[in-house]
Amino acid sequence: MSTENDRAELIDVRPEGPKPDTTADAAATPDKHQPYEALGLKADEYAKIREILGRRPTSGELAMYSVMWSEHCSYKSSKVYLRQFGQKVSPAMKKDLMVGMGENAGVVDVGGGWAVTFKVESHNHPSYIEPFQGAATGVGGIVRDIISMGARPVAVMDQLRFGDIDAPDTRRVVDGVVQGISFYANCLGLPNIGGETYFDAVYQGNPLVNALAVGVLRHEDLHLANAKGVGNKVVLFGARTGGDGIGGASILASDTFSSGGPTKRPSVQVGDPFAEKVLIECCLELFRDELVEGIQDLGAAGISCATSELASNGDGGMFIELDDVLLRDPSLTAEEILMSESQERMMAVVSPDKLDAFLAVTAKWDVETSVLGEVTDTGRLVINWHGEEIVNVDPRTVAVDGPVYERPVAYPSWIDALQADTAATLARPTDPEEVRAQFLQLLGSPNLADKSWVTNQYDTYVLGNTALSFPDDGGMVRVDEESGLGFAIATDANGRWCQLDPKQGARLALAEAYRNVAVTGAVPAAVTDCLNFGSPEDPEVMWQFSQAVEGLSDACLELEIPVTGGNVSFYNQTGSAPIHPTPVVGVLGVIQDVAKRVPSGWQDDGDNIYLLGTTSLELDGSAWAGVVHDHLGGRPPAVDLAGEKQLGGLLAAGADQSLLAAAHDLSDGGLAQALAESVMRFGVGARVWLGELLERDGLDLATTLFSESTGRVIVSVPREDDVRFRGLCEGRGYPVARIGVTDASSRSLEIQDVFTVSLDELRSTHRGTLPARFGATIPQ
Amino acid sequence: MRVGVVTFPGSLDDRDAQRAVRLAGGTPVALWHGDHDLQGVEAIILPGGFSYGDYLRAGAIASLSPIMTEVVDAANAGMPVLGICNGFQMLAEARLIPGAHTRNAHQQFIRRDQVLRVENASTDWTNGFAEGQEITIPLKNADGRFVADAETIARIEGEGQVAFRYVGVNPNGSMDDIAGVSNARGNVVGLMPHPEHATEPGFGPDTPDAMSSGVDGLTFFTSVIERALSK
Amino acid sequence: MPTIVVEVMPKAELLDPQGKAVVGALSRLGQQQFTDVRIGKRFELTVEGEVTEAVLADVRRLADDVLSNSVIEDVVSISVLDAAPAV
Amino acid sequence: MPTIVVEVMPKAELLDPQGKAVVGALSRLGQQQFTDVRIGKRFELTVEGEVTEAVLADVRRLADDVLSNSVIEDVVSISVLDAAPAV
Ligand SMILES: Nc1ncnc2c1ncn2[C@@H]1O[C@H](COP(=O)(O)OP(=O)(O)O)[C@@H](O)[C@H]1O
Ligand SMILES: [Mg+2]
Repeated sequence: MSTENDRAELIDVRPEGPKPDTTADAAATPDKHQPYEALGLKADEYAKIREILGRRPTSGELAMYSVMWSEHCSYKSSKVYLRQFGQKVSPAMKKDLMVGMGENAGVVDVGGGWAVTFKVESHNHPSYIEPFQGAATGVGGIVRDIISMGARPVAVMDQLRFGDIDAPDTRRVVDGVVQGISFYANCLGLPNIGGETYFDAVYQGNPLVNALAVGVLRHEDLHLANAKGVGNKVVLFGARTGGDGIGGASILASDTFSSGGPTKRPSVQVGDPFAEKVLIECCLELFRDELVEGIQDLGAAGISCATSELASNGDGGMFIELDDVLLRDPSLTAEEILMSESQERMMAVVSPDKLDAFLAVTAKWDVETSVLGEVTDTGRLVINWHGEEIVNVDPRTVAVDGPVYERPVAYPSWIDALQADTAATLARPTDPEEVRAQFLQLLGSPNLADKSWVTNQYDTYVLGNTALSFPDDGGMVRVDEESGLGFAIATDANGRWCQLDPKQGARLALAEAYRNVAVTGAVPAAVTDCLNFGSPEDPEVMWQFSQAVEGLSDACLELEIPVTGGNVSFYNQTGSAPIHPTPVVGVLGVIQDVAKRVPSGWQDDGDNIYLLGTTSLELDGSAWAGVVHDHLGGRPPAVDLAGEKQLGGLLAAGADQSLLAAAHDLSDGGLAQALAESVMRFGVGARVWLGELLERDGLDLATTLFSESTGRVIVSVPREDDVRFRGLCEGRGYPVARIGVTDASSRSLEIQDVFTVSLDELRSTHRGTLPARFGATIPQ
Repeated sequence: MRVGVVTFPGSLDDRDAQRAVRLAGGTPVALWHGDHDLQGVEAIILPGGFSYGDYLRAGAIASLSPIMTEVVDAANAGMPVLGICNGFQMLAEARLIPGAHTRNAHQQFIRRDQVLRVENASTDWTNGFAEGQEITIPLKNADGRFVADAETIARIEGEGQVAFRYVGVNPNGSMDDIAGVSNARGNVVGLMPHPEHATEPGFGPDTPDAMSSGVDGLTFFTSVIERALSK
Repeated sequence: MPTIVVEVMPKAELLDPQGKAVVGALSRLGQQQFTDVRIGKRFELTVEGEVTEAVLADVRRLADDVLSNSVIEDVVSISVLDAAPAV
Repeated sequence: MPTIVVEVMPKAELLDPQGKAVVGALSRLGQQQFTDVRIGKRFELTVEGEVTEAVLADVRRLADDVLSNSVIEDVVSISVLDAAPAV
């Protein structure tokens, strides 16, 4: 279950006026007109509800079905594809998986009795309407998923896509989103350990704000959210229920933007990170003292979702007295209470003999609590309001057995022409001066420029366990202070490549995230994803989606790392123009001792610099083609997953034997960008020669510098470890070439016979871009 | 030495402060904001975070907490008290040190490794430093701009109550580049940067020697412990 | 120079976490008579010259477009300072 | 239920960076007639029961001790809502 609700649309969900519409009324007035369309339900879906119930739904039931059967909650368009993640698994992939897909978040055994849970989720549409609150509540929602597994949240990440950096509205969105994430996560005391920031006009009216949270737990602390044990109490605790976000989940995620209409309730939600911080500590204490059977977070579809999901996952029945919900606004109707998406709420199932102890803990934390009802064995979810029955449904029909669609799929009419338009024929510079100019143009371009304008607003230090964060390739956190056991996470998605070929693009996203984890010294272990696409009702978008899922699931099988959970966000489009398919892929890796971590930049003088992997002419969809030629066409680079695995093994061994002083993967901007970033990381310069490479790979200078071939990493190796490192490479048969040596005193990047750029010029070019648009910040 | 670390609702760096006390050789004691009990500790740390969400004014609501009565009494009786970031804000709100904090001049939350100059190396929390020594301590705050009226500034400057000053960059617009302040007696010290984040090799700020190896913050905690032992 | 006061409050339907925290603090101080607190903003704009109808029209527009965020806030009052209630 | 409004402004001697940023934004929008903007807070306290002199006395004290910090702020007005100026 996720928390996105997607549109600014405001609706009045009081179809029946203040008097509740009871199940008796529903039986008595079978033909009464119901506004199912305004709630986002299609005629056949409404008919299906009537068939399930054997009568018309009450307005409360209609509210519940409409939110729970929305695209966002039911995954009705994506379900048939997402199954592949569960099907394409080998025994090796299941070995360390304690909880797989389908729960609030997947859980991975990382050894030593420890487990890690992580998940990425979208909050795209709300973040366009009200960037600060939208992004803030996005963080809040994903963190609650992590808590509900019994884990302590330990880090967050954010994956952001904005419109053109120079478009008039971009600053509003960037400012609000970054401050919202900063405010909420900093206030929760969670270090931000990495993310992505991209600008592209395709995201203009539809920015992507994805948030990832990670939690840590001992094996014995694992909890699943379900309502087992007849007679157990159902308890709502946390913030009071108010009129925010009503209708969000379904209306908002179901249809395209329509402007205006009379407004009754605002659909934005206001986050209160302080309340959530207290809720985290309170939940952890409840788990620790074994006072709960299970805890479910309230996100999209609020109480409708929590009650129906808890009941479905348990003994099948639940009775709720809705009058006992503590309200912020007493004028709310029953339907509004059922749909409200007020933040910072949780629902627990508590055994009656533990209720007093439970209430003592919530009182200690000043968390308001009310007992709503109990678990039954009737197989029905029954909800009363003012003494009358307003809901009586089989909870599985609400939460589990929603509609499933096989939407029409069509091969995009435009894609052959796009793929035929290769970047290989674009003019490539040969003159060293021109190469230098293009190198700097790329370095300062919005997507390759320094992101510290963003990341300086995020706390990385809190909790004292952050071993790596920006600008390194992956974030790394220590889990066990005794042994140094830790995890690393990186996320990636290249929308341009996915536009050219969504299947290959998804494979590439996985390969890059995998490599970004491997360069830190960690061993990749599991995957989460957030699939951001246009409208599923557009057959060409549906084709892109099907291709991406197929590509990602196949690639996970090849790399033997399971998808443990994720999120789908559809309807990311403005009018009929969808965004580039943007499947954000996050890879989690494990490292036995974070002391052996490898940073992305050069640290010491006189280390040898090696390039692992080979380069081919792969400029299609590259940053070079986009920035220098404003070109997008052709086919994305090839990806050799067996090779990536081999490379990952080599890096893990190199890190474990402490042979690597630095390792940085090559991605956007190719070798040139990676070299520049390695210099800038700690301010240690280098001399680099490319002659041997040009000859070996048979390429020209510009291609060698700017091509985005995969499977490549530059590493620096202390002289004294040189022989052992070369031996390691030979033993593993991975292509390697020595391309330079670090030179601390030079304070510059010298590419012999091509150009020299001083550290100062590199930094000023790289750092100036975002502050020039969004306001100066403190120099770093 | 038993050093109390008070946890308020919304405290975030309380565990880090406890770890720092341990690394310095002391015994951390967790204190709860709602109690009236200092559990016999010999020094107190008010840790960083966003107590009560920093709503109203940073540190304001926490400064009204039950335990603050005891903290104020203990401070006035000479017990060493260190307020870090949010704790600094609480000390100011509780009037244990002069001045107040407002929103950063540039309006944003900022995190950076900050160079500080030790201006007063005689307080309970700074006696392990040399006067004029430059140290690097992580800074992270949104409401870190230290302000006071001209008279107060003149007084604390004149009486050596400015404990730390920002060097190179003033990250929040604080008056006179003031990063940390003590009371007249020198047992109560507040500062915006976070010394507890520069106490463990591998998790501190970068130094010219190696990444994340900065441990300049450890001296705050050893200062108070060693002075207590030498008494 | 004259001062125009613009007052902006969070929308009544939306959660006001700040206000909530203050109600809690007041009640812990024994002040239970306050059932709700909401915290908004007060802008004081100093105007060069006279406060004409045109200036007021400008302020009304700016109050909606710049000083407040209509998604989450309402402009509750615009007044010229002299007309403000006394302390 | 009656509402008491407490208004707090940053002290005039202190720089108000947020206000300064708004002056800048207004002037970029071509609104140069505003020479200064200062941003303070407006508290709306909902009171259970009648607003007696005793309640007002409580509010005055809380305004000074809790709702504002006299090092940086002044309480500029306390009023009962009905007496507030109209929009
Ligand atoms: N929005 C963000 N939040 C946190 N970290 C970010 C964000 N955007 C970029 N970063 C960090 O900045 C660094 C550079 O980003 P990027 O060039 O996209 O990395 P890569 O090419 O390795 O995927 C990385 O450490 C990344 O985690
Ligand atoms: Mg990378």
